[in-house]
Amino acid sequence: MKKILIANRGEIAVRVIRACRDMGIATVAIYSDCDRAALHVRLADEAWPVGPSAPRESYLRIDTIVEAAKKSGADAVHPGYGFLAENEDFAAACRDAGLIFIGPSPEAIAMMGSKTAARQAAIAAGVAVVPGTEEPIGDQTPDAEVVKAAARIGYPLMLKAVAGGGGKGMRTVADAADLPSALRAARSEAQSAFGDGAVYLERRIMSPRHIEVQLLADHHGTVLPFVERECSIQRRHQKIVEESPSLAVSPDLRRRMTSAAVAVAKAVGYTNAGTIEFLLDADGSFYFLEMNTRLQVEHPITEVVTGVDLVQWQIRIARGEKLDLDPERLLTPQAHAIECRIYAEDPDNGFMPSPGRITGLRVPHGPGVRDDSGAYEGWEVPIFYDPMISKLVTWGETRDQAIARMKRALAEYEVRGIRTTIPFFQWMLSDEDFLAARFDTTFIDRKRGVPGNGVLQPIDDRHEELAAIAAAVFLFTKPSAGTASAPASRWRDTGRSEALR
Amino acid sequence: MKKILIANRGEIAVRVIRACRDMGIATVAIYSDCDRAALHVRLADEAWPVGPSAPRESYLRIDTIVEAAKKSGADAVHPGYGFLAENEDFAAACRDAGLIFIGPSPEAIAMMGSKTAARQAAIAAGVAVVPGTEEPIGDQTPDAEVVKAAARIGYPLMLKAVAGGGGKGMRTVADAADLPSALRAARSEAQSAFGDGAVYLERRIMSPRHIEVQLLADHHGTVLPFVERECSIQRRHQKIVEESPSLAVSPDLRRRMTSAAVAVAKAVGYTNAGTIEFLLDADGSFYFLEMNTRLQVEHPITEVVTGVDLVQWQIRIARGEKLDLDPERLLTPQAHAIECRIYAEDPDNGFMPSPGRITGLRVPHGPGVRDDSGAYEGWEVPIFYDPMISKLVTWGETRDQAIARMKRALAEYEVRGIRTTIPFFQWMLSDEDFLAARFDTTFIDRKRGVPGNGVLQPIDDRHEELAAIAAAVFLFTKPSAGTASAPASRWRDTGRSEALR
Amino acid sequence: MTFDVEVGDAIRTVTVHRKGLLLHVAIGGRTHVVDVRRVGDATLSMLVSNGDATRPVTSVDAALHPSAAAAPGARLAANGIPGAFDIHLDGRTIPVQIRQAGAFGRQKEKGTGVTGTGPQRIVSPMPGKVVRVLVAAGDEVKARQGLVVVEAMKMENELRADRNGRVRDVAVTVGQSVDAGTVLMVVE
Amino acid sequence: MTFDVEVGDAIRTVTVHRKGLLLHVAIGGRTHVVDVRRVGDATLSMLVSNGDATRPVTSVDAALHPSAAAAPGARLAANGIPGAFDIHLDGRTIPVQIRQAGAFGRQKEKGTGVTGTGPQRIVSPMPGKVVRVLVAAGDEVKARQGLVVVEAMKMENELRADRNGRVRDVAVTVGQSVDAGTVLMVVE
Repeated sequence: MKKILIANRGEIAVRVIRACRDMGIATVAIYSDCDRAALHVRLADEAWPVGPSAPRESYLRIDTIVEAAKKSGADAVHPGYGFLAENEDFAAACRDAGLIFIGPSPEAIAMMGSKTAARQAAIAAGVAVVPGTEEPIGDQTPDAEVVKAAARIGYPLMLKAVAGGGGKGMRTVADAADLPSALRAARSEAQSAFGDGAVYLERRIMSPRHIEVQLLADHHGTVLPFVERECSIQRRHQKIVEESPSLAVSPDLRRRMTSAAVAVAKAVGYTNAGTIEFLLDADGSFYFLEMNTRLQVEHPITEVVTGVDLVQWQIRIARGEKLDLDPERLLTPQAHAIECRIYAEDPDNGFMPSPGRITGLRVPHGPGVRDDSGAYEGWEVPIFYDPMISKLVTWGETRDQAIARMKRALAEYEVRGIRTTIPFFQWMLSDEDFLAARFDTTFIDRKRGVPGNGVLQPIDDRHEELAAIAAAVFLFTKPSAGTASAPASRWRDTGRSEALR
Repeated sequence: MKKILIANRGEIAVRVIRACRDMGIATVAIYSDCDRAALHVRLADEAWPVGPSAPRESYLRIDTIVEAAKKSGADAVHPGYGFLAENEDFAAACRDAGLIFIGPSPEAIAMMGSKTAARQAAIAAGVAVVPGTEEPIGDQTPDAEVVKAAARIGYPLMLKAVAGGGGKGMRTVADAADLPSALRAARSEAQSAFGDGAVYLERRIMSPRHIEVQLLADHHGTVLPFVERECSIQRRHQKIVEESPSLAVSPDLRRRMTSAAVAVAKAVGYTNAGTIEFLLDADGSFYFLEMNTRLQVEHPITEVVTGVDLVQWQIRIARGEKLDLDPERLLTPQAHAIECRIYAEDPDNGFMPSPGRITGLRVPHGPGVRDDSGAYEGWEVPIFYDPMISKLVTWGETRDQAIARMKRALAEYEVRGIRTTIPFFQWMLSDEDFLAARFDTTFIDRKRGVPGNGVLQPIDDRHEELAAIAAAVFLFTKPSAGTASAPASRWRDTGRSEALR
Repeated sequence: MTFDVEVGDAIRTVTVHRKGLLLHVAIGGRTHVVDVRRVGDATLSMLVSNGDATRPVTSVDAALHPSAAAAPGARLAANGIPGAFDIHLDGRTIPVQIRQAGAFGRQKEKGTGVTGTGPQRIVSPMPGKVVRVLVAAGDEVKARQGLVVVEAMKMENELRADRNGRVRDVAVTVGQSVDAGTVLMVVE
Repeated sequence: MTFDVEVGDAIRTVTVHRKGLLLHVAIGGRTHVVDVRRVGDATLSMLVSNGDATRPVTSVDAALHPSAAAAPGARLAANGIPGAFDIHLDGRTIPVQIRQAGAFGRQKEKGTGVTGTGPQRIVSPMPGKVVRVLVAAGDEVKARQGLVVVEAMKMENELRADRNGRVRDVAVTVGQSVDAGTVLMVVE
């Protein structure tokens, strides 16, 4: 394997490029029109255009991407997450074109990609699932039928896209009256995100924790589970904070959950990296939720608690290597890690997207800090894609140390020109329930009351006063128009640090 | 301990500030005139001026610094490394002023600070030392006497400052004819760096490796050693690359070296963090070289291979906590780590200092990368201090992975406006002797031939051509003078990314 | 020079004058001595004295940029410099508006909220496409009722009413592309 | 537009012209198609075709800044833009000098070294203080012999002769502060 095309964009494309660099493998980026100057394009060895900005016309174009891979001379394709990562047609098209797809087989993707088929596979492997509809509900199924199925399951329930992922096409339904509008919204989002409007129903576990098990599986029959990740902090059914290990998982529970995860993966002949998601109920029972047949957004926390590079192992597995990792080590955390996803969203305004130009960027550094980012100063966050711009990971000897470092790192992090979720995390990391790990997937909604309400972190008088002083001093000391540098010397003045007098 | 004054500047002051933040402790920075806008000042909670730019008038002013600590209400002082870190008068002045000095006792500093007394302590503890003069050679000792002492030891030999550290006041002397000029230079440097011109002589071990053992020692009698660091890559007797563990150290040798280190530390009643440096001869014997009674520049590699935060432990020990770390864990590397010190020096020109404005800065990120820096874009590297601007640390499951990540991280690292040692490291990381860990402290001199000769990394034709294209394209596409933005909108244009058409 | 700065729910009056190499900044009845350095196009390193002390020691980095939330065409402070900033300071992001003293007029003083009780303008916070309009002109709406759904960045974002009222103007239709700051409807 | 670019030990002639949204860049007998975006004041993202291919796919980030080693007053390329750059590219730092075609004169062509055989100017590479002058005007010196010691950044830096010669002018004395680029002495 000498050259890999990365069929993705943003931070995950950058992450894969770094893994390839670390292995001496050349990289080919792809880009849509608005991503010409994106970081993944700048860092790759080659970059091939794949179409207009809308994902359907570029990053979801199997034909164009396979053609770019062939023309560039790549011998493998890494799909990242999202876009075509869980599309069995793409995996098959790569295989048919003689390209190694760095992921599971098209058959495994198809099996687990259908959330209803995946539930059946889990049941067959002896793993409990949340009660729900076992067959997909197609686009054309009349509302009345869905209402009937819902009545059998009982409210509250979850509406989920069969082809789902990333919280898209998912709705909570509290009672029958809300079902039609939720159904319409979920189908429309599912159609738009996955090109498939089919959904299914599932009983809503009231206050579950979201616990997942990372797996690596090679082509020689070895399936290795990793210490669990806890992903209970979600908004809009999308993870926003993850940690590893989970304080809710005892060594015995870890053994049972990881064994269940391995059973499901073996049942479908799974290879490469994948994740089994579980709901952990307050009574300690856990249910198979779904399998993600790809790298997860939150994979770095597993990397820092075990010291294993998951992306490098994806590549090594794809080229036929045997998994020779010590299984005990993978289940023994060396540290506690936490990840905060930095989104271009305004948490003071219901997490509305906040795209635009990043006019200034200061990234945190120091011990126990890792920032996986697709952003740079001067870059414009486009409106066409997921608004996540980076993932900030911190770790330490204890959960408290990891959290303290996260607070420090967030205070160092400045993203100017757009709004981000950083203030939300600063609030959250001071919340006593979060600090005590007393939370479940309803945490954010409970804490915030109705979404869209007010500021999370009321600014105290002292900081308001300092802000007022800063604004006044800034205008008072700004270089006056009359003394502005001539264009030729402007260039030399970039970022100058000067005494104001 | 609620507030700590950091009696230092640059990256180490930033490092200590981060540790304090992680522990919820307020920080007080000090600054000389030219450091008013330095990163450590910007990141601290408070900043107190301590005098003009010359170190003797600011960072070496015990009275001014102790006064700033008292006035600011700090209850402890962290000295960093360099400046007053190994000055027993400073440690005593802090104690006398009721401040906790985060380091060993003045007595231990004095003992180990005299390199000749330290040698005697090591001998008393049963640890071998390099043959040399056991008494300091004062400023006024006539050259003839020194020549006589040198003849007893034999050439080649090392001239070293009694109060030495950081390679300053150190000279290799090949034969008697060179002794007077080397003596003059070493005394002058020692006087300038430490305020003490006394030197001593030591036999020069011809191709030693420099191996050192990090220790933590609490006030309850516990002394814990860490897995060794290898610091053989030096220029001008100053470390420039370090790694941990050392490929030259077997488990048995590790046990013997760490035991010897503990013996020396116990012999002097040592507390807090310290490092015992050894020379490891080609035949496997090792000699006590000196003890550094402070945090080392290269402490981060130990942190990443053991998961322990050494600066936090310095603070915890200083406030009386017991060391409760698992000794086995500290001697069992979880990873292999390497550190490259990024200096503002021109490696193509004999490592001459290259101070000046950093007009652009791109710092590497991603898995297995940590950058401890005191620099930011727009900052001017002052001419008054050590030219190290940051420390880049990478780690991985194996040495090869750590090195591959270092190469990748260095390729991402851009420091524009000044010259740095980055090109030197890129050359070094491709050298087959370095890759095979076949090196000793003479590595750089041997590889470079005579210092100051030519470029380290000859640029190939392809990259020269790309550089020529970039320069031409840059001038061809530069915004013309006529269309320059008005001053008011300049401010909005910062870092804009625009299509050129 | 005196400025009115709107921050939080109040307007604060700030007077700045130079005294040698330092600035004296009066606010809230106290004068702070400030030592300031510009460390980037829009970043200040300030050392600020505490209350009446004369030595500026509290270190504050403040980075300013034009507010990401302000509608295009937000009023300017002076010389074309935007008057609505997001200020990054001590790990916080604080929105402020600043004008030369008196420019805000007399309608607001310390303690009076910025969001009044007048008509409520429903503004798209980001560029996107209107995918559903849930109300029509003349409809009575309740606080927190969904009004319009804008799709952007692969998510459907429902904009809601802040308080009870009646829809006056609906300025957009389904399928229409809108910019950040576009007024979608007004609720009285 | 044609430029002469001195890089390594040679001068290369580069001709750039615009063709639609792309640039065509001729160098060394081949023409490369280049797609360029400015991603910062002095950083370009270039996609460059390989030789005669028409599709620019090789991704090269190039950051330029005025050479850190060039003496103050280095010649300018055009419109006051410095002509001596350090170019950061693919993890390398490559010094270049660029002029409009013909501006270098005819004394250098591809293959001739930049460092000639004329008088050797000993220049301080950094600001500092002269702490020792080891030779006097008229002294014969050998290659690699120490000439003068400049202290800066806590290190004594000995400047040496590149080759054998005779000291002509000694322009500094012990204790004198010097700037980067100051000529300390000349060796013939």
